[in-house]
Amino acid sequence: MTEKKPTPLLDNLEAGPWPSFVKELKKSAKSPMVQDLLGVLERSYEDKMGHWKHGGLVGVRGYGGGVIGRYNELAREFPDAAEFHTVRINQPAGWFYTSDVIRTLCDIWERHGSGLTNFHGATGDIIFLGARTSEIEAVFGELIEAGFDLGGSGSCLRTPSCCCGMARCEWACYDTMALTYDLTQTFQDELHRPSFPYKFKIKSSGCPNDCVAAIARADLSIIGTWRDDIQVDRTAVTQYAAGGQIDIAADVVARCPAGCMTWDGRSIGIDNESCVRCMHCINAMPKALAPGKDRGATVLVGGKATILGGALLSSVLVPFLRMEPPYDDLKELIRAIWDLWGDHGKNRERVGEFIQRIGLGNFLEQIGLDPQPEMVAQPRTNPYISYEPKEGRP
Amino acid sequence: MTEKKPTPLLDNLEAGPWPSFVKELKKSAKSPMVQDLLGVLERSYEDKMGHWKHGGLVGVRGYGGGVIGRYNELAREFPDAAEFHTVRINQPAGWFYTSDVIRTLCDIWERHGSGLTNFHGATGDIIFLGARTSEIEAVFGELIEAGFDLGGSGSCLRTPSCCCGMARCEWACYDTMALTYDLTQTFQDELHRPSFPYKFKIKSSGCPNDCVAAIARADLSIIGTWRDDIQVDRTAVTQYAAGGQIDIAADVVARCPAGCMTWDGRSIGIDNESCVRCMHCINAMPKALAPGKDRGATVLVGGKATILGGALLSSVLVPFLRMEPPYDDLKELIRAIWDLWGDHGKNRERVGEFIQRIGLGNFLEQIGLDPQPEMVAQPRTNPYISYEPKEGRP
Amino acid sequence: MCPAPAKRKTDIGAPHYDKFLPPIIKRNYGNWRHHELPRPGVVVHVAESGDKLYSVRAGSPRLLSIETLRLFAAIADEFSDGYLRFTSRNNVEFLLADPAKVDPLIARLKQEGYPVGGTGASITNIVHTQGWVHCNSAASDASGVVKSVMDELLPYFESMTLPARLRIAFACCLNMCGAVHCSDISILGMHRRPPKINHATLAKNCEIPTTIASCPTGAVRPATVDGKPSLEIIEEQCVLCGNCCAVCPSMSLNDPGDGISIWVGGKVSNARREPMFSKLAIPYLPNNPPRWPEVVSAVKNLVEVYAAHARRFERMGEWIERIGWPRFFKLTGIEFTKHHIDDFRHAGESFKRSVHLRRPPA
Amino acid sequence: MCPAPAKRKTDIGAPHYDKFLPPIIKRNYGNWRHHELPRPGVVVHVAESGDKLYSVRAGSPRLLSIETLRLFAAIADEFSDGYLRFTSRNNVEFLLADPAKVDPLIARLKQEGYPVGGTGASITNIVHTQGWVHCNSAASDASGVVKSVMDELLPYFESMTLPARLRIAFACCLNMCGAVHCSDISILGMHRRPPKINHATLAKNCEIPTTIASCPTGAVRPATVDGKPSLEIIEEQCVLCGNCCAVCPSMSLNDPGDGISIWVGGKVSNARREPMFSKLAIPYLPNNPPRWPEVVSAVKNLVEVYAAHARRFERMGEWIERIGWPRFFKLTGIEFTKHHIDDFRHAGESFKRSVHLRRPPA
Ligand code: SRM
Ligand code: SRM
Ligand code: SRM
Ligand code: SRM
Ligand code: SF4
Ligand code: SF4
Ligand code: SF4
Ligand code: SF4
Ligand code: SF4
Ligand code: SF4
Ligand code: SF4
Ligand code: SF4
Repeated sequence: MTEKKPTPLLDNLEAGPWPSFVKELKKSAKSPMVQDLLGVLERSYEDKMGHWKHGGLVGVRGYGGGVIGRYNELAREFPDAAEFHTVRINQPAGWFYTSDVIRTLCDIWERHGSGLTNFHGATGDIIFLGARTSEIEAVFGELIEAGFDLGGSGSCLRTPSCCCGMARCEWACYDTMALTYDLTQTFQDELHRPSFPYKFKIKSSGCPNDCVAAIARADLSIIGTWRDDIQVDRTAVTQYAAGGQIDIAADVVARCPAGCMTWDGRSIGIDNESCVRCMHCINAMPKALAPGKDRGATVLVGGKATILGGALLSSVLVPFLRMEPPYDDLKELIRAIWDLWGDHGKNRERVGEFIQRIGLGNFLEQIGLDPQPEMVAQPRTNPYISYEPKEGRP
Repeated sequence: MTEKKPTPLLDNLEAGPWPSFVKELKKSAKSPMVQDLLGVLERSYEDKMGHWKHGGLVGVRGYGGGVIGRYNELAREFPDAAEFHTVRINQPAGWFYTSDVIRTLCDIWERHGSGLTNFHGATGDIIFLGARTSEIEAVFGELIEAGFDLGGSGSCLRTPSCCCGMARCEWACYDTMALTYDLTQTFQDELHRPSFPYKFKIKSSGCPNDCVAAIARADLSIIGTWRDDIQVDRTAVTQYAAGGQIDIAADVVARCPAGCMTWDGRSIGIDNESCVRCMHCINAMPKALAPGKDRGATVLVGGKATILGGALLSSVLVPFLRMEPPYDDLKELIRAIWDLWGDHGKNRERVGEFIQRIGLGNFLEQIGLDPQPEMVAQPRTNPYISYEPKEGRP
Repeated sequence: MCPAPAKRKTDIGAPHYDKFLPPIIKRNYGNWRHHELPRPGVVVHVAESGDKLYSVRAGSPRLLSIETLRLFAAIADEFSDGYLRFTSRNNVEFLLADPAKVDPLIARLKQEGYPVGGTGASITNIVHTQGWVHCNSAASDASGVVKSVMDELLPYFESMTLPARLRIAFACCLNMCGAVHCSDISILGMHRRPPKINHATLAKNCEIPTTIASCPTGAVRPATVDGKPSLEIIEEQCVLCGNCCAVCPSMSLNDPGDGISIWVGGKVSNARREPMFSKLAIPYLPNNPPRWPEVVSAVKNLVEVYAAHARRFERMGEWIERIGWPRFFKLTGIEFTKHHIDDFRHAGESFKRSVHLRRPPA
Repeated sequence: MCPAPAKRKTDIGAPHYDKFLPPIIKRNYGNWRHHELPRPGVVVHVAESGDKLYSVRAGSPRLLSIETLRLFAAIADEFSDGYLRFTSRNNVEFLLADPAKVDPLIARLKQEGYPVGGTGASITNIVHTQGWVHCNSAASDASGVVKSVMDELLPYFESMTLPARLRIAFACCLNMCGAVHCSDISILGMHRRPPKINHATLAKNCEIPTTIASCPTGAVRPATVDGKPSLEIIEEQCVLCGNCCAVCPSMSLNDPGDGISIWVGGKVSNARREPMFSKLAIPYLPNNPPRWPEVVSAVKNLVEVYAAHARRFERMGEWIERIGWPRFFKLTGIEFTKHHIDDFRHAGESFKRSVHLRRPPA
């Protein structure tokens, strides 16, 4: 460990009401790794530039993913931060813990790493931040003993994640946590051994509120919905009207995106044929309205951030799928996607980009789904129809 | 002329209540050209295929555009339809005529062509359909004598066209016909001598109803609008409310795209700050509402049909421009666009595609306009900002 | 020195419209107050001055013989002091100052076979193109299809009972001469086989590099045929745009298997909804001259379903947006296929990127 | 024969969540009736059975030392029978069956420095990424910016008085680890100079053809530097995406001129408006550690203008759509520049293709 250097810029961030990450670093600074990390970071604050190097290959025997190698440019000055690898760990579905299991994880990480964590990474993993190469196998061994396993990285499936769903939420249209646990266990091999053209993420939300932001960042988004009519508790509607906390006409009816609600001052009318199942009215009046009883999920595909062709929101693949264990239909669909994309996807081409390249129509044909109008916002506007050669014969 | 052949398929189209083009052909069939045209067309109806060949170079001395060469594949069988060129003629702005001038045009065309016309072509020209190469100069000479001149074709400016505007319509926010006449006269050279990378079309509508469909098919669309408040005649509103022919709440207020109208059963409220000047409420209640008094036009650029990169609607270039003769600002803008596109446009690249290729921001910079938020539906969503090199220096 | 040649008269442009305006228009130019639609085909414009102009609109096939033009001129002389005009959709209009002449004029027009209508919430004239009558590129006949469709839809031309105006356009190839890409209903000629090449003439009349460069998908490749330089088409890559045929006279898309596609829900006006493109409804119907029965009944079905379900002032596209595309396909009985899903440049922009679904299918 | 080696234990996945659920959740799993938000940071879920679950939410910096994790565990032991969870936005939640413990728990959390809030119409935790703390690609520091912004916005975390919930996200480079592209306010680290190349190491550690192929705009070209094979960047073509740096360890975008851009109006939920991307508000603000005052005040301004003008339940993007972008720029005082106009692949889709303009500028 290098001697403790002053960190005046960082110290400034200990003040203020929001919990301070600098305090967190200092709490862990008995670890020489973190002490040097403070030095590296202070330097970045001074020269307004990062000092980490491109990742190297670091990992666990038999696994291709789960550890991100991270080395520092200032290794000479801060040798204890020279290696600062990340270990990604499958979180329990819904991010529920007991104090005991938290302590178990802390103990492992105290023995073998910096003591710094992320609860959680943006994908949803438990993140241990700052391991030396030499400690990786030990961390892994102890995690396995404690019942935990590594998450994904590189061209792997990433740990599926989900909202807390039925554990706590009245709107969950299917059991997001049961599904996420099942998928995580079923696809361990794909999670640990890179076999795809690029990363693949699965996220599950229990209803269209999408509290896990699946639609924006998952290659496969499973979002709960219903087919039948919204459940209405007329007594509760009256209470809302009387309560005055909400202006039913202005805040609910006028904001319905389908324009399918009516309100005559006493009772609410919903044209359920036109309702687009957006959740707004239910959100606004949770005691009076609830999703229907004929429940399942919409499966969407292809969400991702900007790199490389621009960001994509997930798009509808299966308008409605009933979500019951063992989820065979869903798993079959996932495997069909992986097979096709695995065979024909280019290196670093996310599945959403792949679909755009080969055409959604062709993609559907290959994975064996029928085209449905629910899959598009609108049919094509350009006339470059690719008739099959046989169609062109008179 | 070949002998008159039977045309049973075409004859079928003489029946029925809509005026028949076959009757028109037959009315002109004293011309041997049209007699053979009937034969050619009947053949197309038999074998379900066109029989015209790719155009050839036909024209008038000193002009590069205005005549479309057209030859027939079945020349051996139908020699009088072997050459069947089109003459495009600048229409008077607004397509107003007297019976005399119509007769003058008919006489010219009887002397020198097939006697078939289009009133009008899709761009707006008067079309003489079916001239032999040998007659072209004579047609031109007589047209000029009658005060008419050729329209555009090829990589020319095309004859500007416009709605009838102030001649007959209460909503015209500027004088479309005066402008169109002026532009047609000002840009005679560009109309007649191909000097652009591809065609260029200008269309002018007096208000956002856009009765000349400019936004969909003009490289430069000039669409009337206003800045101040919609004029409301309260008495007439009351009459509409009483008349019962229109349901003000459902048909007007609820259909306002800006959601900026109110109706309490007696008087109409308009939040003119939010009004998007769509015309709907005015259209629905023409006696009660009218565009404001501070009038001018929005200038849009880049509309076109499908070929090649897909269709484009015109997009806002100048949010508001006062439209008064001699229209110097507008002409300067047009010339700036032509200069830039002329220098840097690719062959067969419409100006809308050119702008997309070089970037609207760069385009504005080059023609000397400031970026304004009215030009976009929304700011960029992708983060690939092209900072200027100087901006990248700390 | 020879005398300078008499300068050739050119570049005179269009005659000034002023010459052709009736006195009532000159008097009230820019000073109109409002208008009324007293009956189909008649628009009355009331000026600030109190003057009233009666415009009577009649359907025209657009492809006009000079005989018919002379007839229109004669009718104008008789009823409207010789003043007439054509509309942006190729109807003919007679401009009357005298209301007493309106009914006789209408009677006369009908008697001559020119229906009066096309105003307000009607189906007006179909904007269209050349077709087999005159264009080398045509995948169908414009005039024949338009005539067949309008014969069937005439009642909608002669009345104003639709939810809103309904605009139909026809184009005979993807060049789409007209606003076919933005119409309530678009009828579009479609080629379906890649260009055929006349190898015998190609080397003579065709610039090979330009033609290769013209293809947006790189489907045109150089080739040697019978020892002569020529071109070949990679069929799977061809999107049938016709651009190569536009630059090379030895290539043509014309084929007896050509036909027609139907598009819906476009609009141009800014009224209510912003302008929008037409969307694919039916990818292919056969060319079946002289009456194109499949096309006629497809269009009629669309009009009838729309008329039965849309609300007042709701254009075709606005109605479909309200009910959603799945329901549109159900109500019209049209099959949704792979072809309906865009696969060109911005295809991804048309995918459904939300779970806003009306009653999802089971 | 050697004995088979003891099989290594692998691929066990995640522990079953069941082990970590409090009894009240197990009892009522899937049978919740509704919820209430009695005060900021507390969500009460009422089960069909009548049971009530109290979730108390506290802000967390996400970058946690094991000391803090142990503190949370101890607090859970004291107040919630040892049960706790983390949210999808990295807040920590304690799950109580006993309402009497809610107030003491809140007091304790505040005393330890963890504010309670983030529920309902509030600003909850900022989702963020690694920044200079750990990532090679970072154009700014995640934790420092988040801390600076949240110090300022704390009142909005601890109350529920905004028109709707407002979500802020931070990412330190265009990879956008998080839902930064769909947030009400996004703070995004921006590199501004094309990659710098370490020519000395490139030949050793970098696959030249892969790196060339990685560039979406073809800006990476082969070059020979000091006699060794290397690469060069055509600066004008570079869109600063960083993809080449992701595949080649000898290239880096890091530069003291890096900074931050601000984006607005994205959302993820399907409530009312469909999900949408964030749009550019401010193209560049400098990295000014440790407190990034320019960024803090820009974000605060956005929040305040939104809070003052939006209607109830109107997310940032919905509000802007209602008032229009021109007014957004006017109200916030942000300058509209060339950079705001898209110029990437689908740029044309963002142009204003109608005359639907609110009071046009003079
Ligand atoms: C740790 C984490 C950020 C965090 O602070 O939480 C992270 C960190 C990195 N991400 Fe990420 N990504 C993380 C979630 C995401 C997300 C969000 C998500 O998964 O929900 C995204 C956006 C969604 C998406 O996948 O599109 C994301 C989009 C990327 C991308 C761009 C991918 C794309 O196709 O657009 C890259 C670039 C790459 O893979 O080369 C990337 C690459 C990286 C790398 C590996 C940078 C690199 O090239 O070496 C970062 C390692 C940082 C380090 O050394 O600590 N990361 N990355 C997140 C993973 C934690 C976890 O496992 O729970
Ligand atoms: C005559 C006319 C159709 C009609 O029946 O009215 C017409 C006829 C032709 N058009 Fe057109 N276009 C006509 C208006 C249009 C319009 C509508 C308009 O101008 O408002 C369009 C769509 C708007 C636009 O410009 O985008 C149009 C888009 C095209 C295109 C595609 C251009 C594009 O950039 O998308 C081509 C292809 C080309 O130029 O090679 C084309 C090419 C042609 C050619 C010259 C075909 C060719 O390649 O040789 C046609 C000659 C037909 C013939 O022999 O009679 N025509 N063309 C119209 C001109 C009459 C006039 O001058 O008044
Ligand atoms: C005569 C003509 C202009 C011209 O210079 O030739 C014209 C004339 C009038 N139009 Fe138009 N429009 C004319 C083509 C158009 C077009 C262009 C087109 O169809 O190609 C449009 C855009 C169509 C589109 O959106 O696809 C058009 C969209 C309108 C609208 C907006 C309708 C809407 O709700 O979308 C109005 C307003 C209304 O009627 O409520 C309008 C209103 C009018 C008024 C009432 C304006 C006025 O006060 O004089 C005129 C009589 C309308 C009628 O027929 O009921 N006019 N009008 C054109 C007649 C074409 C024809 O023969 O049928
Ligand atoms: C705990 C959490 C799920 C989890 O498994 O961790 C959660 C829980 C709830 N969400 Fe959520 N949401 C959570 C992240 C999200 C996200 C994802 C995100 O922000 O990254 C979204 C999408 C945000 C977006 O659109 O950008 C989200 C959009 C909603 C909405 C829709 C709001 C809207 O009008 O757009 C609701 C409905 C409502 O509250 O009216 C909702 C409602 C709820 C309810 C009321 C559901 C319920 O009955 O239990 C929960 C308490 C809400 C509260 O905090 O007021 N939740 N919620 C997440 C808490 C994050 C945090 O710490 O602050
Ligand atoms: S996504 Fe729906 S089911 Fe899941 S926590 Fe959010 S509101 Fe509840
Ligand atoms: S769920 Fe949404 S679309 Fe359906 S009725 Fe409620 S607010 Fe309207
Ligand atoms: S565009 Fe406007 S001004 Fe011109 S005719 Fe149509 S309604 Fe009248
Ligand atoms: S013009 Fe259009 S936007 Fe303006 S008030 Fe009338 S209906 Fe509303
Ligand atoms: S649409 Fe095509 S076929 Fe028809 S006239 Fe235009 S270019 Fe010719
Ligand atoms: S028709 Fe179009 S896509 Fe096909 S070969 Fe010709 S240019 Fe290429
Ligand atoms: S956003 Fe970029 S810099 Fe930040 S963690 Fe992700 S990859 Fe690294
Ligand atoms: S940063 Fe992106 S655009 Fe620039 S050179 Fe690298 S790969 Fe190409």
